[in-house]
Amino acid sequence: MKLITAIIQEDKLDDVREALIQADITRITVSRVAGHGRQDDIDIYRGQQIAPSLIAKIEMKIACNDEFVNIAVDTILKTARHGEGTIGDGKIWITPIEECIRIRTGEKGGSAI
Amino acid sequence: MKLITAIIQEDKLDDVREALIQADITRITVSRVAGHGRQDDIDIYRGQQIAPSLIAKIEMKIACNDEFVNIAVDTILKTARHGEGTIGDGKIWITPIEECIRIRTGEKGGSAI
Amino acid sequence: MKLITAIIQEDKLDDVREALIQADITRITVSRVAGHGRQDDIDIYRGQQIAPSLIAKIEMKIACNDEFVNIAVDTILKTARHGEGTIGDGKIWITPIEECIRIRTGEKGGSAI
Amino acid sequence: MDIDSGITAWMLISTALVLLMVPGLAMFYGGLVRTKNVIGTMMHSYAAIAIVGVIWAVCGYSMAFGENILGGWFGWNWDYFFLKGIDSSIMEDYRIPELVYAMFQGKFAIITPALIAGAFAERVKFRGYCIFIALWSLIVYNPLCHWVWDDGGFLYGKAIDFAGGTVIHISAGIAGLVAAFYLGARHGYPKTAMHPNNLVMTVTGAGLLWVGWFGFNAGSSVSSGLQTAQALSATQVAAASGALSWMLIEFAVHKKATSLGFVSGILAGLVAVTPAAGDVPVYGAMILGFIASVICYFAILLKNKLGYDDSLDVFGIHGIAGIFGALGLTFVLRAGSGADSMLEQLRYQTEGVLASLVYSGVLTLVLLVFVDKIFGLRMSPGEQKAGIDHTQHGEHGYRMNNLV
Amino acid sequence: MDIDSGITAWMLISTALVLLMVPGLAMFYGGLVRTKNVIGTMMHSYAAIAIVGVIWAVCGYSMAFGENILGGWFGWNWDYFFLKGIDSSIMEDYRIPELVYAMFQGKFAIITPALIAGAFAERVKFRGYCIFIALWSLIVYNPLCHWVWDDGGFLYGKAIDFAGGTVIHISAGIAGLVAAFYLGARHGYPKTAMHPNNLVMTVTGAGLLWVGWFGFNAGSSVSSGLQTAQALSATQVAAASGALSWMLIEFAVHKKATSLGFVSGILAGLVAVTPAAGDVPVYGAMILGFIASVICYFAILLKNKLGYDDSLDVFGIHGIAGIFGALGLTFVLRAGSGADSMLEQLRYQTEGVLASLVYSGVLTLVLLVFVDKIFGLRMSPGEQKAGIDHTQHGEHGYRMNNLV
Amino acid sequence: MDIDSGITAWMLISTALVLLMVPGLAMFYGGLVRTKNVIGTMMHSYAAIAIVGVIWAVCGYSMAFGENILGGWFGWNWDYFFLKGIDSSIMEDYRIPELVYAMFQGKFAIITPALIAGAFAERVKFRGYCIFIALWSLIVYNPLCHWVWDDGGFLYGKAIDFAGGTVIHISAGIAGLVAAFYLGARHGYPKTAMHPNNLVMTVTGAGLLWVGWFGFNAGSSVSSGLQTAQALSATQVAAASGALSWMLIEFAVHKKATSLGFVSGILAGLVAVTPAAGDVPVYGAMILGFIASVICYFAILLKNKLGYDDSLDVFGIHGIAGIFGALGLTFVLRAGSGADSMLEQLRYQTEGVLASLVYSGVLTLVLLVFVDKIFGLRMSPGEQKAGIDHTQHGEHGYRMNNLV
Ligand SMILES: Nc1ncnc2c1ncn2[C@@H]1O[C@H](COP(=O)(O)OP(=O)(O)O)[C@@H](O)[C@H]1O
Ligand SMILES: Nc1ncnc2c1ncn2[C@@H]1O[C@H](COP(=O)(O)OP(=O)(O)O)[C@@H](O)[C@H]1O
Ligand SMILES: Nc1ncnc2c1ncn2[C@@H]1O[C@H](COP(=O)(O)OP(=O)(O)O)[C@@H](O)[C@H]1O
Repeated sequence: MKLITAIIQEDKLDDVREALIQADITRITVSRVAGHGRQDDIDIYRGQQIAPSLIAKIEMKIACNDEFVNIAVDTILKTARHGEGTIGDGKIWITPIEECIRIRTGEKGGSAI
Repeated sequence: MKLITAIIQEDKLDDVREALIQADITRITVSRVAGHGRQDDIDIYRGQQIAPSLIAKIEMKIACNDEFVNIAVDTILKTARHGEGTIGDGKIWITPIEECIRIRTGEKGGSAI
Repeated sequence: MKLITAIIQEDKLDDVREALIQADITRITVSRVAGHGRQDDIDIYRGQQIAPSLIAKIEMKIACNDEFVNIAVDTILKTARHGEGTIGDGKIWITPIEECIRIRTGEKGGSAI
Repeated sequence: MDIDSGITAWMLISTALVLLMVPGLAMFYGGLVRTKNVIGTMMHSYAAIAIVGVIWAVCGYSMAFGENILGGWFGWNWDYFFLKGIDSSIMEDYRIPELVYAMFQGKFAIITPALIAGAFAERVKFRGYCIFIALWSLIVYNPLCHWVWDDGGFLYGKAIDFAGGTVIHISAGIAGLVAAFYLGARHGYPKTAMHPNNLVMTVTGAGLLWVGWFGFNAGSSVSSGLQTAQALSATQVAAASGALSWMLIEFAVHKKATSLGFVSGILAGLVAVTPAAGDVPVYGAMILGFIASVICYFAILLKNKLGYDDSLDVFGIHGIAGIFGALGLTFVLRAGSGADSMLEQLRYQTEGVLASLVYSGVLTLVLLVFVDKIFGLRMSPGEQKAGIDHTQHGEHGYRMNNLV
Repeated sequence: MDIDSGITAWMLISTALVLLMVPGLAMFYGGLVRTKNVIGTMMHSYAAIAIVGVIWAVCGYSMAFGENILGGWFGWNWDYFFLKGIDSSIMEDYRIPELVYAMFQGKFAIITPALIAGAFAERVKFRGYCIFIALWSLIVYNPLCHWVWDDGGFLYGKAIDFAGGTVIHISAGIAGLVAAFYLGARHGYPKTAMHPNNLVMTVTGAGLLWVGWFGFNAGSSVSSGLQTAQALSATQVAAASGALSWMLIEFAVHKKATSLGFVSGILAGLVAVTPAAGDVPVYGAMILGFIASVICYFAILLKNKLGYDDSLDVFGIHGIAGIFGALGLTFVLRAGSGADSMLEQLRYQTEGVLASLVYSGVLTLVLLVFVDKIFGLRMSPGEQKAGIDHTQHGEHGYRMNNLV
Repeated sequence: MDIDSGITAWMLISTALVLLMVPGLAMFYGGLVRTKNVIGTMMHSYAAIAIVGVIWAVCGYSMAFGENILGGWFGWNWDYFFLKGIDSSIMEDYRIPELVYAMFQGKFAIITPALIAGAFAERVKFRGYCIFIALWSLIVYNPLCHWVWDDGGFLYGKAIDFAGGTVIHISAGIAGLVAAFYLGARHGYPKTAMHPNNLVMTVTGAGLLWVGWFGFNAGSSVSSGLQTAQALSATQVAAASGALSWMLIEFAVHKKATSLGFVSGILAGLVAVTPAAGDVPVYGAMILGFIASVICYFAILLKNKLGYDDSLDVFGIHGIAGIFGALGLTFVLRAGSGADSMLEQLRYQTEGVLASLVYSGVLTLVLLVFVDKIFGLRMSPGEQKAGIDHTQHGEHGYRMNNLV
């Protein structure tokens, strides 16, 4: 089992979520984060342009069985990109999961995903 | 050392937190997330029922030494459930930690947990 | 590749972020969390002192190649401490990353970090 | 006759109260949209106060209350240009300085286009919006106001429109409906759930609207006496019974009474009583408020079926309750008010309603097409996703909990 | 005598100002509860405006200001039923249309049950609450109002209660206390820390309450002259000195002055000066405000010791400061006001206070038991955990930062 | 002459409207700072209402409107001490109870120090701040007010200052500037981006300020007649044109119009018209408002270049627009107002402006040094990082979305 963590742009949340559901990956957990990378995002304050030091992003976590990893990653890659890819589109990383448990039933392992 | 990540319902936060403290697991980190799974959560808007695409959840992270993993998981399983288990009660996953450091002292390893 | 997760005090965010950038670690993801540990944080409510059960913290995540781990950890240790170290200064833990992908380009592995 | 300091005091404060409706409306609408559009939505209300506020002083008052020109399409009086000629005139019949009257009326001109904005919330460009309301105020509002409230207007003295049912709520309501159709739905509507970002603010805003409405309706008596008191009482009671009615419906249907329903009921009651305020007894106002909520409730259910995107229900509340109030008041008029026969009065009322619906509806469409083609009005889906606040104003509404 | 346009103007605007206290109170209370209950708590204030607003127009005014019936328990006058008979009556002595007076008094009837809600915040069902305040208004408020303010009332002209210390604050305060005891504490109280969700809103709401209180107190002179000015000055000064006093106490005790303490001091000062406003000189009001905060501060500390859950300190502020103001005013009355001897006046004041405490206390308990048993009032622990907003209203107050 | 109930009504409500500016200002400023300082910033406004509110009643009115003492430095009259002697006096010329006048003027005394706070937002200790404004009110405001508005004052009747350009906005503006220099910049300024935490609240607050300003300016006529109407119209139009002007500038420069720019334009217009309100015709007010925004816009750009930290632009808006309004009104005066020649009037105006700048500037510096050395004013960098709310008040503004 793997944990896929994707940092994406705010406005892509709906698209990615729907694409994942289409690909039969229906269980996800999402949260608000802020990132520092190469992107800029300008606000105006009384005539001055100010760039925040951190930019709002969405973090998406998907716990999935090994055979689903590629599908999930591909789906995200396809839908989270702006056009041909824009700075700030984000990142995905994959970490190993040793055990997974469904709280409702107590089931463990792959079937609990 | 392991990292236990639990996604639970909002209204169970207090119960779970207190149960963990009872079980001598006093150090936890908590955050707001939103999840998509099988659960529904209806609001009413001018006569219409609307279901949000994501439902508010709590994510709890516990870094702990291997011998505490079972106690922690059991405690969560017991207290995070609604009745006999209701859809949306959430999930736990466990990932390996390679190193842990207490910022205050610089201690490393199991004693820094 | 490793994922460094640091839980730090709110008021240290700017300092740590800037120190990391100085150390050439420019890509980070940050989020609001709340923690329970040994620290207290008192508010006053109509003559009563109340301590919240959870205290606001910042979680910082850095995905980095193995050779950068020490620099990142040292930088955080140095800048996130209050004075000689105060209760509540937080914790760092390190977990393995199996794969990393840049969404914009689709690059994988160490160069995608 | 001299100035009456008491009447003047009440008209001054009524003007201030109607001004309070602008932040009230901004809060009401602003709370109902999604977070990324909150500033833009509030700015729709605020922009009106600047743009129409200036236009009104320059030429609006003249167009509304000057002598008939162009066959009575609107009015004109060079004395009213920049309000220069009325700097110190006293209105003999009302016993107040004319400037107060001009300012009081100006607030109505401001609030009307601001109302429309709710129908196309979350999807128009700010520049286009500004141009649209400027033109709408000139071409739609000012003539309508002239017809109904200036003694040269062709509807004057026939249709009862105490505080602006036809001129304000119906004209804004139909304009909103036309705009909702012309501009199409928001990106993602109705598939995506679009939750109000801050109902707390919406509820608070409704409270301010209620307070402001006292100035709106009771001020429309242009006096400080019996009819003022009657108008205020009617307003108070209609709002309360409108809210109660909506609450009871929701209890019946959902077993839960929502706060949004409650404040929608307040609005429905207030809108319905607006044309009637000075001319109906308390129990009449209570009936109007009560029924208005029932009708609006079902009108909005119908809208959900029909599927067009009147985002904040401008037509569903202002249009529908406005029409209902304008017609319905006929049946609960105070003895002695209105025409000799109820039927005759109903005909007058219908004329007024139709005039407003047709005139505002058609001209709004023309203006929409014009502004959209020449200056651009509809935001692209990409801009809509990024939000009005960022794309149109370079700002974010809240950062209270953000790290950014 | 004719209508006086100036007095009418002031009474109209006072009515509007007291209405402003409803959103003010909703913000004040709403900010103090936890996020999951913010809408429900605001709705407690708003529901009163709809329910009592309608009841008052139907029969409340009649019960309060009609002729004695049932041995003076309350009043009745068929002319006041639906306010039908006063549609165009003028009050000779006050020189205003009677409708204004009825509406002004109606706002008091509205605000009083809304105050009580703070004592049982975060734990009652909305339906039960609605029924409770309807009955409370009919059975507790209207008779009390009749006794004190109608010239047929048995307390009329004895106890000084300028703007409603006994009728409003004491009766609401004791009702809150009784309810807090009857309903028991919130689930988790006092173990769980319950932080205000939005102090910013609470502070803002307190500002609106202060503004509204000018209408409340100065409007109670039912004139626009010297006593009005005196009442307004007393109100202003008592609020300021109440706030200052609480701030100084907190500086002394905690070395920090909280905003919640500050606004609590405002309220304490305002409540204390309410019965006294038109009858005490400025320095008297200053003293009342100053001492009121001291007493309330320690009353709330005591409550924390005793451990009952008057969630937002309705008794601790409205009850305590109300009682203190009603009794304390005796000692700072303007020369010539009140009875011949201070002692006699103090006896009258004590009678008024006791009448309110006993009548409201007992009847509130009866109503609570009745409503709770028949319709259900207390929310279950499970519902409390899920929050009022979701369980009672199907809504969420804020989604400004949510992903959901 | 008797009391005029109409004038009294308008002055009462003007007093209430100016009070509304306190929560308005608290919201305006509170929304612009960072989350950790929101309560502290709002308390800066609120503290003024308690501290200065009490001081004014005790001795402020006496210092401002008593007979010249100390060679006219300020005034004194034992009758005004605790307002004891005016408890029932009537002002013959204005036909209102003197208490209303005292309260109305008191609101001005309250709002002025509250304005200054914006210049040193996010970096002063609350205790020091409280002492500072108390002293500032006594030593700076009261004398200035005496000079300009009391008939014994040496500037009385020369410089036109209808509603407080010199006394209020210029004196607060320069005090802010001096404080910004003396206290130095906020920790991290200008390197760290400091985003407004709640623009939504700022925009709402600006709306309340506009409403309140009607009382501020039109109330300054101390009547309810022609000049009142003129002042209200000038206020309305200047605010609208100021907002429009700023919006157009931003459209031109950034292709985006911000809400903060819009409300800054409202303020600039309102400030500029304040000294002029009763003495300029509508088109004059329009011109003043329009130009004020242009000047303020560039003044703030200049500030950004110069690099000092007038955090919320108190000098940039109140100071600059105040000076511009005071001088500029000379050129758009209503025929018949002011001195015989424009040049003479301009000299008077310049004198007034300079008197305010110099007196307030110098004394403010003295007070700052005094308070900072003796009681401590500037927060340490560590305290600034932790935030005013936590360190000074032991509170947090919002917890609506927090887990803590
Ligand atoms: N190594 C990393 N560790 C943690 N977060 C990262 C890392 N790299 C990227 N991110 C997250 O992804 C977001 C987008 O990265 P950015 O560098 O702006 O774009 P890109 O990767 O397309 O060049 C960042 O704001 C940050 O939140
Ligand atoms: N595979 C997963 N990956 C990420 N989050 C998950 C996963 N499975 C469940 N979750 C989280 O747990 C929550 C509850 O899951 P849900 O399917 O509604 O209930 P249950 O697991 O009891 O059937 C979801 O809203 C989601 O936040
Ligand atoms: N084992 C752990 N698992 C999860 N979070 C932890 C753990 N230990 C510490 N934390 C986080 O770090 C924060 C600081 O810890 P605390 O015990 O207060 O200070 P210290 O580690 O300096 O003694 C906590 O509030 C919590 O958020």
